This record gives sequence, structure tokens and C-alpha cells, in this order.
Amino acid sequence: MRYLPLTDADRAEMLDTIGVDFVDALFEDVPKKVRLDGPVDLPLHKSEMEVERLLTKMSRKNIAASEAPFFVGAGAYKHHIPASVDHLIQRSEYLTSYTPYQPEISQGTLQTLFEFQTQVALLTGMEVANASMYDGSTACGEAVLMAYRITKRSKAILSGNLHPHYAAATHTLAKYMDIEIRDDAAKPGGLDDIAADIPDDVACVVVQNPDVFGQVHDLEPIAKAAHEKGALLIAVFTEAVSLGLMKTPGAMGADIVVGEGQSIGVGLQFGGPHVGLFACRGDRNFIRNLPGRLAGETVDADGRRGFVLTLSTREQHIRRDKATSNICTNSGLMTLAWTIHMSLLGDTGLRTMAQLSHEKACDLADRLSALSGVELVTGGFFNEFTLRLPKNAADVVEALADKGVLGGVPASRLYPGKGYDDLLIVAATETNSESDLDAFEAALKEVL
Amino acid sequence: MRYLPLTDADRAEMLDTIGVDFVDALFEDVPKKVRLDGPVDLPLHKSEMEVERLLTKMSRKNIAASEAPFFVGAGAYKHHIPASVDHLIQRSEYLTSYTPYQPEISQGTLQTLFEFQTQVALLTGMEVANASMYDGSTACGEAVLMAYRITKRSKAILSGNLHPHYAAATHTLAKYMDIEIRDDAAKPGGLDDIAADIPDDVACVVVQNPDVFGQVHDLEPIAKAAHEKGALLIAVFTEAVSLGLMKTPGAMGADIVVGEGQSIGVGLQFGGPHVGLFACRGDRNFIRNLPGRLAGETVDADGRRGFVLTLSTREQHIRRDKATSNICTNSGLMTLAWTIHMSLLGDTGLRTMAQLSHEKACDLADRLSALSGVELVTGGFFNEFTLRLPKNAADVVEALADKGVLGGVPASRLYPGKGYDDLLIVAATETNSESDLDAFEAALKEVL
Amino acid sequence: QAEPLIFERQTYDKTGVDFEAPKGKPSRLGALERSDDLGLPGLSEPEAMRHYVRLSRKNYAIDIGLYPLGSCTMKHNPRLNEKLARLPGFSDIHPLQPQSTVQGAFELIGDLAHWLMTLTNMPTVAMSPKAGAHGELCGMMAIRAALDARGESHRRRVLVPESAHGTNPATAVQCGFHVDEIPANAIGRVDMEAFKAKLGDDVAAIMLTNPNTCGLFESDIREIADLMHEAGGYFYCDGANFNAISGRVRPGDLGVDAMHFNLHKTYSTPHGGGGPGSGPTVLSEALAKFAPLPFVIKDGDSWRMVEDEADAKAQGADPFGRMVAFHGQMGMFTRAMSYMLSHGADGLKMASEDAVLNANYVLARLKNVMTPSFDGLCMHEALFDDRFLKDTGVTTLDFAKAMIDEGYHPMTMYFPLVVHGAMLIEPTESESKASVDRFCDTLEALAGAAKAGETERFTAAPRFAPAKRLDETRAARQPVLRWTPPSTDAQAAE
Amino acid sequence: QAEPLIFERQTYDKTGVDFEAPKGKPSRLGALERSDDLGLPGLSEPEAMRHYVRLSRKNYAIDIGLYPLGSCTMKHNPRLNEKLARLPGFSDIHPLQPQSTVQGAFELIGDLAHWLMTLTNMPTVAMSPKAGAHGELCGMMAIRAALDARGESHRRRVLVPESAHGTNPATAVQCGFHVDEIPANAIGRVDMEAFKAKLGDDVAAIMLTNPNTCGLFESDIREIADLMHEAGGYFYCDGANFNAISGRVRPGDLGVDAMHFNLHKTYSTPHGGGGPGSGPTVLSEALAKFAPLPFVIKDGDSWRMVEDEADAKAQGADPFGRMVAFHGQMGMFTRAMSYMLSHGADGLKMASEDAVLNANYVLARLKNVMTPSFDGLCMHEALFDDRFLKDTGVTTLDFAKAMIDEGYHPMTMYFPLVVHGAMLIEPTESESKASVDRFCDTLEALAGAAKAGETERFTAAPRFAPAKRLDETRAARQPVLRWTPPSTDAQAAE
Repeated sequence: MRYLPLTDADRAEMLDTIGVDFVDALFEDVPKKVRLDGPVDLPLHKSEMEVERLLTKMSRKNIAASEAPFFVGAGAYKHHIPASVDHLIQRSEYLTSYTPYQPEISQGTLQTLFEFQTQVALLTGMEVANASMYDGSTACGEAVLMAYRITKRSKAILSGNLHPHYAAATHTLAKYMDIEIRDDAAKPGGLDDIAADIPDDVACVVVQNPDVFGQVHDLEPIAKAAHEKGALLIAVFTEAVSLGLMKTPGAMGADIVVGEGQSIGVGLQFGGPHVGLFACRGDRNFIRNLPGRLAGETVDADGRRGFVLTLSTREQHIRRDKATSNICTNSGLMTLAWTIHMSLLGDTGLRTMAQLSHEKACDLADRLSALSGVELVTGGFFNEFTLRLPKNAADVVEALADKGVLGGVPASRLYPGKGYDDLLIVAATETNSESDLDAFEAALKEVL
Repeated sequence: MRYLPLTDADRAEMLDTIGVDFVDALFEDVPKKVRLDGPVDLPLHKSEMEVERLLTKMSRKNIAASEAPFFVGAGAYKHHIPASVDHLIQRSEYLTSYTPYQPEISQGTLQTLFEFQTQVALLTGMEVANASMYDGSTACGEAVLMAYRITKRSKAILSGNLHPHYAAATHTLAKYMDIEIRDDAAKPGGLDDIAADIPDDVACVVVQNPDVFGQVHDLEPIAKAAHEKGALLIAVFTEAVSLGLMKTPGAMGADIVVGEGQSIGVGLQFGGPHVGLFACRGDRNFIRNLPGRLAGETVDADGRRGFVLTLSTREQHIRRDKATSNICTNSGLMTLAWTIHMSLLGDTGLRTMAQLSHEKACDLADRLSALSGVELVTGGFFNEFTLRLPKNAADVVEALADKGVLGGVPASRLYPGKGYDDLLIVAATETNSESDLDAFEAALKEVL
Repeated sequence: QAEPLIFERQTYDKTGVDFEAPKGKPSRLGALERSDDLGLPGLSEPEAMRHYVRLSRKNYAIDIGLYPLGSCTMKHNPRLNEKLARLPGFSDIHPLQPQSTVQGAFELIGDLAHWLMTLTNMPTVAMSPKAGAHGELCGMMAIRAALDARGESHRRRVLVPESAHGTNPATAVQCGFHVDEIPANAIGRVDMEAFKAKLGDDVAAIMLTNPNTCGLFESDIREIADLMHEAGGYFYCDGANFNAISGRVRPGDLGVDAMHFNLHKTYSTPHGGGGPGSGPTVLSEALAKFAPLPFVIKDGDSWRMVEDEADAKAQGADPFGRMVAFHGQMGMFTRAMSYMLSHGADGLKMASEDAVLNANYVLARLKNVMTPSFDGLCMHEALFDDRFLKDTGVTTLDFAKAMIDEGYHPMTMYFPLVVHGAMLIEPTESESKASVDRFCDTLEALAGAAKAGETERFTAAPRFAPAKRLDETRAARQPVLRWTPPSTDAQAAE
Repeated sequence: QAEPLIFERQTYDKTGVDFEAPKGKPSRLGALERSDDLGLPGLSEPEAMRHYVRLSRKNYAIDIGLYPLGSCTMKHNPRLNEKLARLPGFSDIHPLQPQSTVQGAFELIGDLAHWLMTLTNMPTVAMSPKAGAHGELCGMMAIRAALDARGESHRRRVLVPESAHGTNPATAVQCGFHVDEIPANAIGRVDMEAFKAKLGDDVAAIMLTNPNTCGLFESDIREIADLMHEAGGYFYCDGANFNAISGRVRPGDLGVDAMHFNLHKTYSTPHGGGGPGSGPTVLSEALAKFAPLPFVIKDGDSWRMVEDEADAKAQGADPFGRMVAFHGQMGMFTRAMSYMLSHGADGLKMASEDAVLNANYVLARLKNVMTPSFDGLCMHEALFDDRFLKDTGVTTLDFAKAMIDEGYHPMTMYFPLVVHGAMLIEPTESESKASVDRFCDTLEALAGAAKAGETERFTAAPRFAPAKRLDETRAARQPVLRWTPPSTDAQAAE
């Protein structure tokens, strides 16, 4: 058994030191009748080669994004990640270390978290950021709970163009906290008129930008309207790369910004692990109410700068039932991947990556909407847009897949039964070559 | 330019400090007429994504061993290498360090080399081993030169069943050293009768075991005969895994043992990098005449054990034109891979791996030689054997490849024009599954 | 050598990523396009490589030494798992690409679910929770949903032992429950009398960690389950310590209604400096239908994912909701599957036995030099308190920091709260006897030094770490949570 | 903490590799089957992982800091190259599998050859040499073959400057030549008068490193080439320092007949603690036909490898032989191709310029605190000697070891031999200005300390390294080249 260092001789000697005769004696506190005598009903151990063969075979039943012209988005995006990122996160010292509760021997993780928090704050235009959440959707839910704690109001408004999975995760988190949620109706391609209808007793308004259909919005009027009613604006993004080209949510007046960081450093991962970004204003009250971990700067006994996990009196392991959240393990290694990729990009690289993604999307939108019967529903967009097709979009996506093109997400998959059967959400990034665009155009033409 | 940290501002400032106006001024010693003004006639730089795309596309024009039933050997063998090996050799501290000339900050590399040398000595049954050569074939040539230095005799005998590429590399190395080489005729499947014909003035006899046709030999009579004439026996192996099951060359009386280590830790690599193993008797005269680097044990200023490169007065950087060899850079990282894999295997694992390879080969030989018109030429063998086919073996190999089976090496590729057109050299290892064997048998049946 | 922050390098115009040149078409974002810079520095690749490699060397890791953090299960992380999790067919697929193009992924999820259900003897497992704490939410929400469905929404009291992980009470509150603590008895288990006294009409559930955080098996567990069920409540089992019994005891046989796995720790995803985790949650017959969306089912020869409520209802389910955008931590599923296939039923059993054996060996070797909190054997971790440091001037914290100077990561300190100055040691099954022996030798020597009055060696520790003891109070009182340019706030804060 | 050897762990029955169970058939090896054990210890995977990770941490590396080894070109190693070299289509193919199944590999070799020939303006490149020294053999053997073909086998004298790498004379001898040293002049170049005086009927070739090992471009190189050609000899150029001029000067334009690349160092294969390398060797028109077997050619639309002499002759070639079993270092070819495509013609030029710029910047910053051996500018490396340490009691070796305590790897010491106590510094293009500045600050401070009489700081160095100064004399006098069980020889040798 390659992973188990004890030999039978070791075991015998150790049992002897302990003073029992058999391993089974160590389990004497387990009621006899529930102790299994033999192994459970599962296969016996396999060699590394066999395991590799089995799982490789399984993996080949999937079509990887890199193996096909790929235009699927709606919350996760295929971007190119430098090889150095994955190399670095596999350093034993990062990969196999625990949460940095012992700061003297965890300065590596702690400093990278401090850099991560700063980068997230800069990217979103906010004052502070935490050390990550599970993903964008749970960050969104936690932001609503945080607004509830800050404003002491128990109502929240979710824009209808918020990614329906984000809305659902938020509902779930809020459900038993007695928070009342108003779900506005979706308006594919439309501008959200949420600003016009914010009651007085609302904790927060949650708006996604670019929204799930790809449409971009000016958040400023919404922020203004929310603030007039004493509510907070929670800005959400699912495509972090959009911030390379767009005004920051901070600059547009958001109070809390949450989003999915997967585009930078992490990859698609079939939905997980991803990395939830969480930033907010720097008011004392906001910081006190932040969920999740925070790295902070301090000094050591020699007066040299060092970093620690701090303000943990907000957290479950200290605060128990009064904690801001029950989150414990977060997306540690993914924050490292994110921060390394972002350090490589810098302003210059991020902007170019965003620009390329935008250009490819514009090109693609022009080419596809020129096809007969196809209509571009989205007005302004970054790298994702929605088309109205002359056929059922879900069927079209399957037909495209048969031709080797992964052509987007049918809106009906996100909004089942809402009458969006003809809408297709399409994303492009810097990874799409001209021949990818050609292939998509040709395939779509054929299947329509 | 992602790999170049200097910015234009840096460059300007640095030129200023140096006291020149343009970078070109730094090249003033280069005759003006050979200084290129612009870039050479090659493409301009590409993004990581583009490079990845290009080379990935190229790589897909090849059929990887893991993608097909694979039975090609004759000097390189497909074995399974644990994932931890490749992970460990990619540690920055191993991967990106130089030759350990500064021992105080190279103990990692030096201790692993010391472990490697010990493992090679144990595996071959010899007293000492060096820190590696380029590969088995150059190790073979260097062994002949070493025998010449030790015995002061300038004749060498190469068994006809020595891998022809090894013989050729040895000829090349010896060619201008005025060493006379007798090449015996090959005898596919036959036992070498080299022992019977060793003249008095010979420095060494070179015998491969298992030989290039897969045949195994008892080296003891040959060693005895050579020693009687004052010649050394150089034992060669191309399949290190054979030593997991077979008597060591040391136990059979070899004076120098050289071989290819690629089977352990390294992989196929299309022929390079591989790792040459080089072991010999521990006599002072042998050690003094060893080519290549040696790690040795010593103590530091505090008296604690440490390791250094030693006996470098044999080497080119100290000894210059009197050096034992001109070798400098050897197979550093591959020795590490080898030593890690060997540490994981241990006696137990190596023996099992050898046993499985042997069993698969025995099975396969039985199954294929039962086909009509097919004859097993090899008598005793480890994991490789030679078949006589009723058709041209090179054509058969191509026909098998068309059916997706990589079925061995036609002997004519190694011995062109020697009348071996109907011989096929076939290898099997622990990586071959039952279904691989089925596929080979079925395909061969079809193409014959 | 101090490593400057990336923001302190004046590399704001640089980038370490090359792209093809954009065509330079004007953007179509209009007024929403950003004109100013974000202030994100860029590093060339060599600079980035060195920065992060140098920083890494200030970390301890399981690959460097024994990591005896109690309740954290810091075990070996096979690199095979890392390799397989990176197969493009697993890592480079999109959660919303056509289901026909991800059949292998569904198969892996289905297979893993089968292993988890078999190991626990439970009928259902919810795969989507993103971490242990998220799995707790899942289980407690299923309980809440079941109570609501029974029309017993008034049941809001959740019994939690005082030795529980902090996540338990935090989770209960996030599900709208309130927490009622139950005390431990003298032998470190739930005080049965106190427990019985707390049962009643308003009790929703008990949340129990088993083996518990004292490293002990709750020997009355079957009775606790039965009494709770009789009282109309549910039994939530915190699976954080499942490593002690995986393959040897099945929670379903103990009467558990819900239990999350810390899939990452029990089945060897590297902890990565704080995640990511994965928290699949098994549910009993009573709770199964409330499992959250989405879930994978086998439909004839192919697999599919049930993503919406209508579809779920058609399958007879009644999900309490969706916990997360997509469907869980695929990367951790792959690693867990690789780990489980590698171990098999026999290896998983042997692993838990070795984990328990190593812990008991530590306990046996140290029981005379340190002070075990409870008599007898332990499960996968050994609990000591600070009585052996009495009158030495050395605290549990000092003792732990002195371990750093000996090349070890400290054990879990001051947890569980039920003993004074707790030191909780979990060696895991990954340690050889030689390694455990060296560790025990070190602790023995340290305990001796403390008793011999070498106080300074402890209070000044660590002396040989990348940083001396850090001022955590200052960090909390004057929080500096990000870098800011020296001209502004950060300087003021210094 | 000392890390024991794997042989000192008593793990002789263990293995860290699982296999399917053999069927247990008796072997067919008869008397050749081994019955005794080899004595190879086996480690479980967690033990192996920790052993090699811990050992690694005793190494310095380019990823940790500047590595100023002159003539070694320790530059950044892009991880993209590592990733691509591991694509199964490159790493998991067999050198003797059917040529139709490795067309992509041949294409890569063909493309790389095209780049190398274009960068050098030479008509042929032999790809199979396994390292720089092996490439030297290739070039000198081609020269020998050409001389033999001309019937001038008597030409056996090879001129080698005294500043040459030790490989040059060693190579010459292995090709049956003997070495005649030519002195350097006062400005660090070949003394032209001495050179001319040595020309004659028995001269086979000159072996010249350019830029030379003093870091200087041989400004008379064109004249040297012409004179040598007139005298009937050939010009071998050692390409070890090609990084200084790659993409900026083409050796073919300088009259070179043969030059090996240290492909691994110039084009960024990680040095790996001592290899593997790769030494493709370009050959002039006069030598081209003697290039060794095997070689790749394009045959219509497909590629093929010429493997035997008959085939080669049919192509008009006359190979001097085969240097190695298969056909070169594919792993290094892939990395070099990835590096070259990433840089492009523009990037390669910029890289050599930055390498030269960084070296000259070091020279300019340190010329007043240390003693440069020659006036004026340098190429890619800056040469100092020990005059600045005169009367300080500090040697070049001490100075170098003190650099270790400051977190740096020493520069190349005592080489080239033409100056006293040489210190040869090559920063490469991979260092940022900030990094070079910190390095120069450190050397400046050290030089100051030496002059200020802080001798102990140098002679006792290194103090903060994983080992103190090691006794190299003892290692050579009482060689212990392997571990042996304590009962026998090793103990006696201790």
C-alpha cells in the first residue's frame, strides 16, 4: 500500500508499546455491533497505473474546452493561464500547507493573501477585500447577509438579470435568516430599471454587471437611488476580466462588490474549485461585518514587517454562533493562482486581455447576427452577448456540439420555463482564434 | 516580452551609468560589417498561447506510447513512472540549480547523487558508480576507453549481439584514439561464443545482457575467459529493469558495467534525455580512470557529514587535455528522477516490476509464436524476444501501425543489409494490459 | 531576507504575459470604458517566479515535516491525484456545456457518490457543498426543510456539545436555529443525563462530531441517536474526523441523519494554505428528498444532471434549494476518486487503523511526560492539557512555538475548549514509525526542558523561523488589510 | 536538520509502488535468476516525498536568486517549456517506433534546425550531440574527417587559447589531436603575433570561444579565421557564450567552420543540477557532408530520418559515424523551440542585448570597488581579479563564500586562468535592474568589509548555509563514493 508507511513489524511494535494485542482493540469504544469485520463492499486497492488508466478513460468521454471552438460562458470563462501559474501553486510549500494559523511559519501564504486582498481591492475599486469565498454565487449570498447585518433591514432586491444560479444560492443562504427577497423579472438585453423602484426599507440592491445576458450597465444611477433610500448597492460580476476595460464598480458607487474570480488563474474546472472575490468599503462597520478570513499587516518581535490572519473575532472558530459566517476553509490555493496570474498580467496585460476578448466578441456578434433569422438581443456588451435564434436554442447547442462546436448556453437552461427558448448566450475570449470564429459561423449557418 | 524584466526606462538609466548612448555601442568590439542591424530572418515573438497551440498541434502528429498497444523496445522501454517522480524533479531547487560546484548550497543535489551512485552500484553488483553519463551508448564507448587506459592495451572486442547503435557510438569514440575494434558477427537468438576466442592483447570484451535480440546470457564463462587473458569484461544492459530479476553482472564477474537507465524514472523521450549508468570495481586504478563526475562524502567545518563533487582531477575542467573524458554536463536531472523512482521501488517493487514484465513477455511470446508461420528465435529472455516472420518485418510493423498497434522493431532497422529482414524484436513490460496482448495477437494474425 | 510586496517594485508598466496585438478597434463600451489605471503592478515572468518561490520558502508544509494539527488531518497528498485532476477532460470543461459532452464527468461524480454512500451506508449524498462548513449548512438545511415539511417549524433548538467545532453553532444559526450547549462528562463524551434533560418538543437536532474533538469515539452514540429520533429530532454528525473510522464504521449504522465529509482532508486534496475544500453530505431516508439542486442521475445508459425544481419534483425530490452556482468541487472529486481507487476498501480500512494506531502510539509514548486529558485509548488524535507545564512559566502557546524551533509545526492549541491549555495531536496514517518516534523524542525533550526551567527557550520562541513571534493584537487593533501607496494611509498607520 | 540517507532508514522490505499481483509463474531465466536481495531500500510515497523535498531545500537555484556564474548562463527557465516538453506526443514516443508515427517530432527537429542554421548563417547542423562537450567532439571529428578526406591526416596540432574551457583541450585529445596553447594579449584577446607564429602545415584547427571566457569579443576574429583557412586549418568556435550574440551576430559571417550550441543554456533548458544538456553543432560547407548519423530530412511532404551509412551516401553525405544510440535530446529540442518561438527574432536579439547590458552595468557599478581585469566594455559577463583584495587576508574563495551568507550564489571563481583570482560575473538578461542593483550593493558592501579588515566574516563563511565550508581535500584523499553498511568499509573510512 504505497501511501502507508507503517510496516507490519512497526505495527506490532507499536501495539506492544500501547499495550494492546490487536488493532481492533483500539476501536473498543465503538459499539461492537457497528464495527465492520471486513472491508466495505467496494473494490480493493489498485496500482497507480490502473487508477490512471481508469480515470483517463473517463476524462476522455468529455470534450475539453481546448479541443473545440469554445464559446460557453454564463458564469465561467475559458481564458489562457500561463504555465508558470500552475507550476507555482504546486510548490509543496503552498500546496501542502494548512491555513496559516501559525504565522511565523506561514509568511508565504500570508503575504500572498495580503497581495491578493490588495489586488482585489484595486481591481474592484474598493477599499478592502477579504481572503476569498467559495465562489461568486456564495459570495453574493454572503454579501446580502452582510448588508442585512449592516443596515439592520431584512429586505433585499435582486435584479432579474442577476445570474439565476447566483439568485438561487442567495435565496438558499437567506432563506432561514428571515430575509425577504424581491426577485425582479429578467429583461434580456434590456437596461435594468431597478433604480426607479427601491422602497425605503431595503437593505440592498443586487445588480450584476455585465449581466447574465452580457449587457453592460452604468451602475451610478442605481447606486445613487439605493443610497437615497439608505440601501447598499451590491455589485456582482461573473467575468473578472471585464474589469480590465470597464469602469470599476467602486467608481460607480457600489458599497459591496462580489464576483467570480475564475477567469484569472483558475480555469473552468467544471464549476469548482472557483474563487469568490469579496470587496467593500473600508468603514469600520463594513470591516467588522465582513465574512471570511482577512490577512493583515503587523510586526514581529524584532519589529520587522509580517502578516497574520486577523480580526478573527468575526469568525466561527472564535465567535461560534455569533460569527459573521460559518465559512472556514475557503479557496486558498485558488487565491494564490489568481494573485500570481494577476501579478503577471498587471494593468497592461489585463487591459490587453480584456481588449482582445471584447474585440473577438464584437467580431463574433457581428458575424453571427448577420446570419439570416439571427438577432442580436444585447446592446452594449463586453465579451458575452445574447442572440435570438429562429429555432430552439437548446436544440441548436446540441446540433452545434455534434459538429464539434461548443456554441454557448441556451437561456432556457438558466431560466427554465420562462419562455426564453430561442435565446442563446454566447461568450468569446482571447483564446478564440479566427478559425474558431469561422467554425462557429459556418456551423451555426448549417444548423439553422 | 514576458521573459525580459528590463524596461525601456531601465535600459536608458543603465546605459547612462555605463556611459554610452545606445545599446549598439556595447557591441563595438564586433566588426561593424558582421553586426546585424535588424532581426534575423525568422518569425517575430509569439504569445504563450500561440506557442502552446503550435507545438501541441505538432505533438499530435505523433502516436504516443500510452495511446496504443505498445511493444517497441530495442534499447528504450515504456515503463510506468509514478507521478511523484515528475513532481519532485520539477522542484525549483532541483530543476533550476547548476552543477553543485558550491557544495554548501548544493547539498540537496549532492546527497541525491551520492544516493544514486550507491543505488547504481547495488543494482549492478559493483563497488562504485559515477554520477551518470549521457546515455547507455556513450557510457559503453567511455567504458572501452577506460579499459584501454587501465590495461594499456589498444584492442577491444564487441559482441555481435551488442546493440548496433552502441557499437557504432563506441566506434566513433574510439576511432581517433587508435583503438582497434573487432566486431563479432551477430547471432540472433544464439549464445555468444565470444569466450572461446579472446586473444592475448585485448583490453576488453563487451557483451550485452540481455542482448539486443532479447537473449539472456551467463556472463561468468566470458568473464573467466577474459580475465585469463588479462582483459576486462564490460557488461552492457539496455533494460535496467532486467536487473530486478537477474543475477547482477557484478556477481557474474564483470569489471565494468554500463547501461541505459531510461526504464527507471526517465521515460521514452524519443531517445533523449536518457541516463547512462556507469559502475565498476572499486580498485584505486579503476576509480582514477573513471570518466565523469563523482559525488563523495566528507565533513564540513563543524564536523557534520556533507557531500562534495570529488576526484575532479580526472575531469576536463581541472585536468584539461589529460582528462579521462571531455564530459562535463551529464544527465543531472535524470539521475534524480532515476534515484527517486528507484527509492520508491526498492528491492520489492523492482522485483515485482521485473516479474510482471517477464510474465507479459512470456505470455506474448507464447501467443505470437503459436501463430502460423511465426517462430520464436530467442531462447531464454527477460522481457524482449525476437520472432521470425513469414513476411518482411519492416512491412509488418508498418501494417501493424496502421491498425493502431506499435509492434516492435524490425531487426533490419538496426542491422541494415544483413539479411535479417524477417526478424522482429518485440518487448513487453508491466504497462501492457491483457487487452494490449489481445490486440497485438489479433493484428499480427491479420497482417500476416 | 525580506521579500518586498509586488506593489513596492515600481513595475506598473510591465507585464509578464504576451498577447497577440489587439486590432485596436475602439471599444463599444462607450462611457463605461475605464480611462484611468487600476494600479496593478505587472511582473515579468522571471520576477514573478522568484517572488513566489522565495515567499513559498517561508511556509511549513506536510511535504517538509510532520504536521500534527489535531482535527485537521494533514496527511500525505498523492501527486497522482494532482496529475489526474489536471487532465483536460476534467479540469478544462465548462459546467454549462452540453450534457452530452461531459458524460465522463457525470460518471465520475456518480461513482464517487456510490463510494461515499457505501462507506456511510446512507441512501443519498448531496455533492455540491463547497467545503465542510458548507456541507454542514446543507445537512442542517435539509433538517430544517424536513421539519417544515412535517409542520414542525417551531423546532428551533439545536443541541451542540461544548467541545464542538465553531462551525457547528455558526451553521445552526445560519439555518435559523439557536444553540443549546451540552456539557461533556468526565471521560470526554456527551454527558448523557444532561443530554436527556435537554430533549423536548422544540428540539430540532443534535450536532455531534464523532469521533469527537477530544479524539474519542462517542460510545453512547447509538443511544443518543435513538433518543433524539424518539424526541422527534434529527442527528447531524460532523464528519470532520471521519478519517478515524472511514472504511471501518458506517455512520448510517449509528443512526446518523446527515453527515458532511471534509472530502478534501479525509480523501487527500492538499490543503493549499486554506482550501479549496469540498463537503459532500450524506442524508438519511428521512432527509434524502430535500437534497439540494443540482444532482446527477443515471438515465438509462447515460447520465444527466437535474438542474431545476420541476425536473427534481418529477424525480420525486423536493430540494430545499441550490447552494452554489454550479455543481460542486469537481477538482476535489477527481482527487478523492483517485485516492479511493488507490486505497480500495482494504486500504481505506488500513488507513484509518494506522491513523488510530499512530495517535495511540503518540499517546502511549508521551503519557508520562505530558498530561493526557483523559485516561485510556484515543481514536485518531491524542489530547493533552497544560497541567504538565504547571509552575514552569511556559504556556501552551510557548510550548507550541518552541516546537517550531525544532522543525515541527505546532499541534492544535487551546482547542477543544473543554480542557485547559489543550494540545491536540493528530499524526495521521501518513507518518512512519521513525517519524513519529523522532517527533515524540522532540516533545519529550521539550517537556523536560520546560520542567528544567529553560523558560526563555519557550517564551522567546520561535527563534529560527522566517519570522519571530508576530504581534497579533496590533494587527487586530490597527488593521492594515491591504497595501496603500506610502504617501497615504498605510504610512499613517505605521 | 540533517537528512539521513535512504539507506539508513531500515526500509528494506517496503515499497512505494503498487503493482497488480504477478501471476506467480516461475521465471524462464533458469540459473540466471537472482536469488539474493540487492539491498535497495524502498520508501512509501509519503516518506520519499518528504525526503526529496527536504533535501531540495538545501539547494540554491535560479528561482531563488541571481546566479551569477560566469560562462554558465543561468537564466530564467520558462515553465511553458516544461509543460510542452511533457506533452505525451513528444515525451512518450519511442526513438524506434515507425517513422510514420513520429512525423511531428521530425517536424520539430527540422524546424529547430532551421532556426539554428538561420541564427548562425551556416548550411548544416548536426542535432544528435548530447551536450556542449559532445558537440565539441562532433565538430572536431568533422574536422578530423575532412582532413583525412583531404589526405592531410598529419595535421594534428590544434591551437587553443589558454583562456579556453577545459573541455576544448580534452576534446581535441579525444579526437587524436594534440594541443598547442596560444597566449592572450594585454587586452584579453588572442595574441595575434603568437597566433600567426603558430600557424603551419601541421595545424588542424583553432578552437576559440567567442565571446571569450574573459567576457570579451575576439575583435580580430575575422582575421583569425582567414589566416587559419589560408594555412589549411579549420576554425572551431566554442558556442558556450553564444547568449551574448544570439540573434545579433552570425558565426557563419565570422568564418566559423564548426560551432556547438549549448542549446540547453542559451535556449533555457533548466540546468537540473548538472544536466541534461544538448549540443547541436553547426558545420560549414567544408564540413557539412561529414555530419554524423542519424539526421532528419524532408522527403516530399513527409519527414524521415537517415539512419544508416548507405542511405546517407545516397544523399551525398559521408558521415564520420554515429555519436549516440538514438538521435539527440528531444526534450531539450522541445524546450529550445518553445523558447525561440516565444522570443522570435526580435526577442532573441533583445535578450542578447539585455544580457550584455546587464553585464556592462555590473562592470560599471563595481569597477571602482573591485578590480576589473581589462579596461573598457565587456560582453555578457564581467571579469574581475583579486587585486582589490590585496593585503586583506581574504581570497577569491573567501569572498565568494561570503556571498552565500548574503543570499547569493557565488560567481565563477579562478576561471579563466589568465588573471589572478578571477571572478567572472554573468547576470544574464533575466535579471531586473532592481535585482542587479541589489546584487551590486551587496558586492560593494562586501568589498568594503574586506578592505575594512572584517576578515573573519570571509574566512568563516558561509555561516548561514545548510552546511559550513566542506573539506574537499579529505573527500579526495579518502574517497567515500557510496554508502556501505556501517559494519564494513564505510565505518573504517570514517
